[in-house]
Amino acid sequence: MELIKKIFIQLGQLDRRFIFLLIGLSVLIPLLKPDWINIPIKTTTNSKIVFEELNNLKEGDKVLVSFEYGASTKPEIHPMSVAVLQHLFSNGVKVYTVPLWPEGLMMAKYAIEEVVSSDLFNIEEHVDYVSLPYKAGGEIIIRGIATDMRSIFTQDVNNVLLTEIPMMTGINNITDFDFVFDLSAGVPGNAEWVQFACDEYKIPLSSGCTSIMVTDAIPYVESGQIRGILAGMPGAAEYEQMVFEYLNNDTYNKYLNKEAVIVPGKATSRMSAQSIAHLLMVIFIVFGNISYYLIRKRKI
Amino acid sequence: MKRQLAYFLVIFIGFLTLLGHFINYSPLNNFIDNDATQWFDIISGFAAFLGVINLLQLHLNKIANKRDNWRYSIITLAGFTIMIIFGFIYNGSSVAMGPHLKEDGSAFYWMFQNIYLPLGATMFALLAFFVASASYRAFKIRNFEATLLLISGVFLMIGRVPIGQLIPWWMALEIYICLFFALIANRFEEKKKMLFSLVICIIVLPLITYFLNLHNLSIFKIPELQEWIMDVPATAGSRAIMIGIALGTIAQSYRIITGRERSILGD
Amino acid sequence: MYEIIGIWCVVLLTLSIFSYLYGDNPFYKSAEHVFVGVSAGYIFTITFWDTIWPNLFGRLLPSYVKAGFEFDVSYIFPLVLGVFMLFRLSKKYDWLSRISIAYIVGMMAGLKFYVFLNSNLLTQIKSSTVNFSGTYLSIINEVIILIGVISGLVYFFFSKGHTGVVGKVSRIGVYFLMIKFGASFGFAVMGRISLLIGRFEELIEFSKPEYYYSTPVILVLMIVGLSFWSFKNNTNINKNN
Amino acid sequence: MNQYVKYIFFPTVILLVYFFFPFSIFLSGNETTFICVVLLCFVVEYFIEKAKNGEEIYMRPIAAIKAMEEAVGRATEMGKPVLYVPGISSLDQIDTISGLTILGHVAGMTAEYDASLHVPVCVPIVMETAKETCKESYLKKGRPDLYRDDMVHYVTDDQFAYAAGVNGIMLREKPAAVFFQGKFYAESLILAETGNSIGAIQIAGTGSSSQIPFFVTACDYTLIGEEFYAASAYLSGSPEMLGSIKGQDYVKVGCMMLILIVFISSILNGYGIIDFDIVSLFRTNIIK
Repeated sequence: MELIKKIFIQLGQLDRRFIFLLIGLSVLIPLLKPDWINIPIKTTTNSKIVFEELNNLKEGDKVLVSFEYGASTKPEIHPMSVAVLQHLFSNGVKVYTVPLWPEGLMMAKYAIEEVVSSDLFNIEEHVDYVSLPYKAGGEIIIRGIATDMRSIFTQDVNNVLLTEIPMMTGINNITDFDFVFDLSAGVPGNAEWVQFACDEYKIPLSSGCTSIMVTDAIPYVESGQIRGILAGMPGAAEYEQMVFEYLNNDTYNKYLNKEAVIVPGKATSRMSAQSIAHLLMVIFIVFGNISYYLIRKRKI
Repeated sequence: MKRQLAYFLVIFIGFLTLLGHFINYSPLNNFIDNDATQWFDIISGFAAFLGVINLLQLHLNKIANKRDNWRYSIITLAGFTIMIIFGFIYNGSSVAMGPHLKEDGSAFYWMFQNIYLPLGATMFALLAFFVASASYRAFKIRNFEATLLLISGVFLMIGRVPIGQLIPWWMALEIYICLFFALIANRFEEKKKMLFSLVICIIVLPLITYFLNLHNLSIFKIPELQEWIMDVPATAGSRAIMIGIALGTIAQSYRIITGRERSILGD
Repeated sequence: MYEIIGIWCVVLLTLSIFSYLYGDNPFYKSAEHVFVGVSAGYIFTITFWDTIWPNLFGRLLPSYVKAGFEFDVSYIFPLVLGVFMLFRLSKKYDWLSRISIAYIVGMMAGLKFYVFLNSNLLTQIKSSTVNFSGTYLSIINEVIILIGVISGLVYFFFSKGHTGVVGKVSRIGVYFLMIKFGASFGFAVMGRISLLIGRFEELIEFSKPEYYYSTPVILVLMIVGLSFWSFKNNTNINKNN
Repeated sequence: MNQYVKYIFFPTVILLVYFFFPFSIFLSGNETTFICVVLLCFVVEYFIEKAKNGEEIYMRPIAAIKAMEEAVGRATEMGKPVLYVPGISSLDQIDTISGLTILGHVAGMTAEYDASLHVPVCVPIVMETAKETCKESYLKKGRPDLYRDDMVHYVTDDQFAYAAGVNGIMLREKPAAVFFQGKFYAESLILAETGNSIGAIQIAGTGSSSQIPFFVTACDYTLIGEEFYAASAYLSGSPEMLGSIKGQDYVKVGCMMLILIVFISSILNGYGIIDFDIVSLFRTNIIK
């Protein structure tokens, strides 16, 4: 008994480098051997709301997708971007991408490229999607999109004049869109979209964001200012799965190439690493508490 | 006089931007909506020159005086100079200066992609380790507040990942019982009594729950509990903080635009 | 060729930053200083080409800088204010920079006053309405939220001491705040682990033969370097003692 | 009598003008906000005036604010520097401005105690403002000789590069007191953990609600949300500022009442007892 106590107390005073090492391994091993652990994914309400909202869009509806993340948060947000784009294209929705972070430009490009190269849909630039360039200014740009988009954007990323792009006709401000989807990892992000554009002009807004932002965004979700939310990597995995099932079951979808192979996304495979790391941390916390309890009792 | 001028400007611009939201005069509205903040960006762009001069001064000083770690300052200066050269002098791609910053193939972009990005992303990823050691230290059942912190933190951690869905109802119940006892452990005078009642609870409560057919309640499903925590008490908390922050910001802004908060302009 | 050099750079810098977990060491120090220098240069360049060039000169010299804007004479003001900012460098006229700062501070205070009142305060008050389409359970939840918000606000009272009734209510407020903090913490754990996954995936990718096994090679070299360094450091410390 | 004229008559007149002015010089659609602005200003102004006239104002003690002076004192005793981190945002966040006002007070303390102050800054324009603030504080305490221009210096604009730089400063200079006051994002934990590992007294304050938990767990004292904005008024101790805090408290009471009214009326509306949807009052339109 004394021995066990001693061990626990020792555990409580572990060098933090040891914790670092274990955390590192708990992430590394599932990534190296993904087939060792396989855990099913269950969807949460907020992700379902997002899916339903996007699913209710009709053919030809216009959706503004805003990219506010960069390379560092790519693992969390990028799978969402791809899944959302797939979902939109599978319903024949027109997509307009706008980056509000400098790196968002590249992320939008990668996401579109990934969807195009998957050969699932026959989509063409300027017919099914338009990519707008990055403009510095954050919330000013959101404000500008809300009031007068053409004063901010005159060309798309490939320097084609917007006046020459057919799918840009009739789009002058935010009220010309049917939906805004925001992929954000910070500021400007979904809060700015609520404050500066969507709330005021009553344009439905959904968001996918990093997990750290969720608690800040939840009041907006609760009040319906943001319709559903995809929360971090699990949110991405859930959405990926929903889209994957949707594409597989929807055999009559005219937008889908029948020959193409639908592959599940990346977030799903990352979830096992995530699960193990979380489990390890919980175990740390439990051990930490036991040793804390024992030490405290000794002092008394 | 010089100082008065600055205050006058703060008060004037402050009230202009505040009241401009209510006045029906489109140049003013347009100024507030777009130009005001654009101007800010431009002014801070000019200030960037000052930043650069300061950086150069600091590191050149360090090198000249051979202060601690002065050798590393050479690295900083080298990195800075290379970026400036690639940004303004040497292009390396076919597009014009300016757009070349984001062009795959320019020297600047190469530096961005291979030096800047990985460094930023790795610094960010270091947080995974720090958050582990911080939670190891912070999540202790010290008092009731700390316990709440722990409960909501831990339930979120496991409830959000697929592993949380694998936890059966009885295990969730046992976790609750253990937590409860951890919280009230201090109230017991005799250790044996506590252990005894803990064991009884651990054995009896699940049986009672099972026979009363209560085990399907969503409180025993960690993912659902987690969602509730997030939707209800955490929402209340964040709403209170949000309103508090809004009030604080408004009051602070008010003090600024009425010229009362003076230390900002050096007074 | 450049691609392979780039990848080796990525791996070297990534591992150098991770070496901080062992402790402050020359690898980390070098990476840190590279980062500071490169990022300062990067941001400066980006600020010039993305903000000053198009937004200022694009409006003042539209025929020369084609950024899609028309000539706008009011942009003389930010130019002047920006130049005032540079007067910081002069001892005699540095008070001019105060005017630029005064503009910024005043403008932002006025703007934030309105934005926070509108979007945070009023909308949050508005959202405390009860939604009757739900079940009784949801009404109970709404009541809990109401209690949480009110007691949380009581905690922030400054002109009343936390004693008596105020003290008790504010204590309940603290409980709600703690739950919110715990939730944020839990989410942060999740987010940060995902970032780590991203970095590790890249390192795993770069240990493939087509990149000449860059990750394992650099890792081994770094471990050797680190052990040599800490050995040397240890002997140094012993001498000093 | 005079007071009634001021604080009842004037707002009424303003509101009457606003609602009944014949020409459309006011935008329609954000009346609620306007009423709020007017009420808010006059309530705060009333309490400021009262405080100026010499009314005693009780302020609940905030541990973090009390600890600031102790921390500076301890750093002086140990002969180690005080590190002040004003966040990573520019002046477009009120947090940064609040952080700088607190810096003014902390610089005053270091001037008094003759402790060395070190302020690494992330944004050039904040650096210039911080320099100005520090210089004036040293001047006001009568110690302009102690002020050095390199006290405040620029690191870099990038979030994590700045975090790495400040990390380095902490590891190598080993400050005894660390202040984090301003707008912080993800780097908060890197900074606070490093500060914790070198054993410094850490006092944090921020309005970024998602970063508060990390400061709460890793720092010795934390100013949470609204407390942070009020800190500068607390530190200044002038009746004007304290009066405004008291006014803010009354605005808070008003908000709580409003929440209750909204809540109750929506219940009554839900049961069909009254036929009035209070939400329709909250038209929070901005400019079209």
